[in-house]
Amino acid sequence: MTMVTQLDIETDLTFTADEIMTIVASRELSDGDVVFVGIGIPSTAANLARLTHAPKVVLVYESGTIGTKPTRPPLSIGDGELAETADAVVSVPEIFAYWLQAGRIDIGFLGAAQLDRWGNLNTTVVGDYDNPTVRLPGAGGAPEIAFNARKTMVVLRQNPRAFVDHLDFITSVGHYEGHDSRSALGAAGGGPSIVITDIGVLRPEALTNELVLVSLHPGRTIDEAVSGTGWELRIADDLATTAPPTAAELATLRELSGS
Amino acid sequence: MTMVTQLDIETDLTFTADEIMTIVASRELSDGDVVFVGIGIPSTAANLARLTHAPKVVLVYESGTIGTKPTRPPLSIGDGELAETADAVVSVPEIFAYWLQAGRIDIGFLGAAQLDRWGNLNTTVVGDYDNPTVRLPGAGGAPEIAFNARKTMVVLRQNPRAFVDHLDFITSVGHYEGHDSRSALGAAGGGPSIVITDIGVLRPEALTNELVLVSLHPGRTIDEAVSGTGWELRIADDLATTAPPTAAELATLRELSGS
Amino acid sequence: MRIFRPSTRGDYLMPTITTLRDAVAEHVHDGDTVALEGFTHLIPVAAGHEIIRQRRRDLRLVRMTPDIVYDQMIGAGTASSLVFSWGGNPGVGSLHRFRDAIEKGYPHPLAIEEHSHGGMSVRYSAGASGLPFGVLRGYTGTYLPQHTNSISTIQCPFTGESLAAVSALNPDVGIIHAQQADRDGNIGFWGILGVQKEAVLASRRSIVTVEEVVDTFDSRVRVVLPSWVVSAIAVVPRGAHPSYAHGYYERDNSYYREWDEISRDRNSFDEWLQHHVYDTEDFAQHLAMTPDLAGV
Amino acid sequence: MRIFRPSTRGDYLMPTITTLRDAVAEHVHDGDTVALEGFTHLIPVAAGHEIIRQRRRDLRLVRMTPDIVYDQMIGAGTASSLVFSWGGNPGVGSLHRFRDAIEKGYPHPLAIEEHSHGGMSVRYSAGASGLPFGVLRGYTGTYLPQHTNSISTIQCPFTGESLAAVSALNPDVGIIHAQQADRDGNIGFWGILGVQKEAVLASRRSIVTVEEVVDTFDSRVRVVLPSWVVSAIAVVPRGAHPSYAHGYYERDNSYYREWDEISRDRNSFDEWLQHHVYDTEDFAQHLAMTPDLAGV
Repeated sequence: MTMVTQLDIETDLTFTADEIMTIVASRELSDGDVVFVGIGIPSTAANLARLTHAPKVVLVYESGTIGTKPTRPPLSIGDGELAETADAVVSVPEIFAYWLQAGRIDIGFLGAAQLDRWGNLNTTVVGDYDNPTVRLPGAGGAPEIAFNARKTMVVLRQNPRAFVDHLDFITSVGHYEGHDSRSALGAAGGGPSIVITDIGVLRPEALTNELVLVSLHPGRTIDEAVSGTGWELRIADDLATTAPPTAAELATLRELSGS
Repeated sequence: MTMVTQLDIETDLTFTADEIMTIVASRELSDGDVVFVGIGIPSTAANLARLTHAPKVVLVYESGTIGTKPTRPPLSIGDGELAETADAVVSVPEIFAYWLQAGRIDIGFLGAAQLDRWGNLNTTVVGDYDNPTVRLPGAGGAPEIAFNARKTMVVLRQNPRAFVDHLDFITSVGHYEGHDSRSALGAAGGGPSIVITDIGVLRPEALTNELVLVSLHPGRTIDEAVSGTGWELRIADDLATTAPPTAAELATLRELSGS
Repeated sequence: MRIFRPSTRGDYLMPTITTLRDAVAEHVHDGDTVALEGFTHLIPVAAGHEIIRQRRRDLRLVRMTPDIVYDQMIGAGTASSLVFSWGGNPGVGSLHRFRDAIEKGYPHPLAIEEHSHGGMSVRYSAGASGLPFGVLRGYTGTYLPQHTNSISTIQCPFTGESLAAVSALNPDVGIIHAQQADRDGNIGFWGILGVQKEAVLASRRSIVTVEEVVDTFDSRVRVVLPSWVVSAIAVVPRGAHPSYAHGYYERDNSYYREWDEISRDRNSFDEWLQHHVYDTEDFAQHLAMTPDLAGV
Repeated sequence: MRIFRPSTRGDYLMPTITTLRDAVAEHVHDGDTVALEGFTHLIPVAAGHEIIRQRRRDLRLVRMTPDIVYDQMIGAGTASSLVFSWGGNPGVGSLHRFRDAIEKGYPHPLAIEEHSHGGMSVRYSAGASGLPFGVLRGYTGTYLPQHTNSISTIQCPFTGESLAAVSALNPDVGIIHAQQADRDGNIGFWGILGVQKEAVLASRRSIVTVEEVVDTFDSRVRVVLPSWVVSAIAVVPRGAHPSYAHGYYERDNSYYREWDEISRDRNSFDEWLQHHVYDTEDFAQHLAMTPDLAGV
């Protein structure tokens, strides 16, 4: 046991952007949370939480696997490993109707190509819809996750192409036009509660629901955050520094990722 | 083999009312017909057809069992035997939505407490709805079977309490008010194509869709049919006599019924 | 915001594996809308008896196919209303306590909200989906919409076609019986599936009685309800008697026939009620009085 | 009257167990609406190749998750429109032929009808149910309704709440891949189930490719489609490659990565198309060119 502790202490505590984003995201999850996850950082973060501080987090994938406990990172949302280790496997119509839409998901975990200051997401198109500059993959399950999960988490690298002042297309609704405009739409869930980037963490401000910078990752600066944002980014008065990854977090993540 | 034939010939060819109703009903079913059956005579008749002239008739029960091949008469629509011998078992919401409502049922097989000249059925109440003389079990799956099956068959003993001039309650729509009134309601299926009683057989007349007596069972009379009917029963010009049960039909039915 | 789940989250929650007595005491309250579902198979009869034993009142009972256990609950005076689509003693005939309540208001009047099976199953599905209504082809031309407020019509916004709409069902408590729970509190059942998954998922709270708790589900299990959608689990062997549990025991057909005699008369019903429910501690004591239970 | 079934009945009908070539020749016609479904698992890739090989044109392709096989079909010019909710190379990135068609109109313009997964799955369910539309909570606030005619709104007749409505999907042909058919022509599959049952039941005709024909289904089978809802069955081992068939073979992840290179350039795509589809007799010949297929 002493050996293991010693090995942990000797883990290289430098980390990549993906690693800090994944670790910060995993910390947001608690035992008993039911999390609707997509592939990539959301899936890795949810599994990291499950293998560290939140063994009873419940993972749901849109492929219809409920309560999955993969032993390796799934390669796609429909990986066979997800079905093998699930408590239940249901059809795609059922996962959207009986599970997501019914309000059984605590946390929806989303990525995007673009995001605005209200946490609205674009995964459809850059430029004109009928004559696009870049055609993106489209909505997938994100609009319903964004609409119906009790809250959502967004993971996205912070740069001016992604953090834009105006979205060409709203694929998934965040806090819409700010203030109470989201609930006025009839959205069931509460919308984005956190946006985790490679630079820091943003959260919606009380009342306005505008995303403000509340934390910087170790070594990152306000200037980097501001220049990475296409709107006039506001900074929280009590701006924090993100707790650095622990040796245990990094070791588990690297084992999970096979890196 | 000679022995068996001889035994068949020696079968008692007298028959009960239930037996003639069941046998006549079974003759209406053909290989490949998909039949939605309830318990009682419908179930026995469908299985009789399957064990005699129509081995490829497909039996569907509202309990969600599709393609059942019971080896004994099921005791209820949810008998375990139905699930054990089914090609597929689905939920009750699915059997009604994906199978019945979608138009996948050729023949819906119904009983009732009361029927009128248009083949509308009452299984809800005799007397006033809020102050009933006799409270009947209610609709069950019959309204949707009557509405959505490509055609329906009704099996019902013919007497003035059952064959009434006016229904206190329409639970399941037959030819509604006659003529084209059924299709004007938006009903998907074609409605009752035959009513089989202990006295004879009624079918809807072309154009008017009024039920008329088209066949008398052996030994029964027009007078019995008329006095068993609460409206002025019309008799087909070419009134036929029902072919009597064959020895093979009776033997198979009695083996199936355990009688 | 519609959250159909045992409680708000945050803390990790697993269903309590408890006694049926405690489960009913905690989760079924006077005045609740309660659905005990089971489509001829896996009927939660033990749970119905426990509700009678605890003398719940003014319940709004929901079930597609109210049969013997609902006859018992209605006769015992637990219910002030019934939402249903077919009420009878399957293969035998009428439900005499149900008819006595509707026809004569005994032991007190029973309001009814009457549907078809198709309509009820759509209502449960809509409830389980967090939608306020569901759509089907039906009801047109029948007299049901004249008597039932939860039936309406709706136009397809694409074709203009008129269809039936029914309001969603969201019971306060959904109660089912299943073959198995595993040690994590997941529920597994197989055979005829009925509308049990929807009944649990449409309800705010849920109680599941099971034949047994197992380390690993039987390979025949077809529906799994994860632990976190269930409020309480109670182990009640033969808890679906006189209905059956596929793979455990068969339907007790003689009980269905005998019920016709017992229930036909108010006095013989009251005697049965006293002897089999009020004077017993639990369902096992009632079963012990029932001779010749058929094994599998 | 909506009858979603291979043909009118009367005569007994069982699906033909035939070759994929004959199945596509008989059931897929120029101009048809065709859905090849498979949610990362059991994708009917062989059937897609056969449609290309037979040079079908002007298809309206439908799929929740168009990925490599749709990139191939679009790049080969079979499609004039696409109904979808997410188009990408999962885990890798863009679909280059799909983007080339939408962004540059190559090989010819591709009209799109774009939804979310929730909307598409409701559309299939409505189609399988014989309803003209379905209802969900979603789309509000997004720009999708501005561009997609098959999205509308509807008011709940009970609560007045406004919800999204989507029109039903009823393809001319639904095509899926399954693990097994039995000798009666019933279809069985397991693992991640996707929307394949709905795709078959919503379609007027259907083709199912299977890994093998068995005497008795594997005990893991979870969905059974009875023979009489299937038009044609073809045995195509590894017919879902590069996706996977649970219990038979795993996902060929290197193929997904390599496709990014092949498809990025019009010429290298055309070479692939000629060599792997037009110059081959069937999918087995294409597979034979693919080294190192991972076994299970």
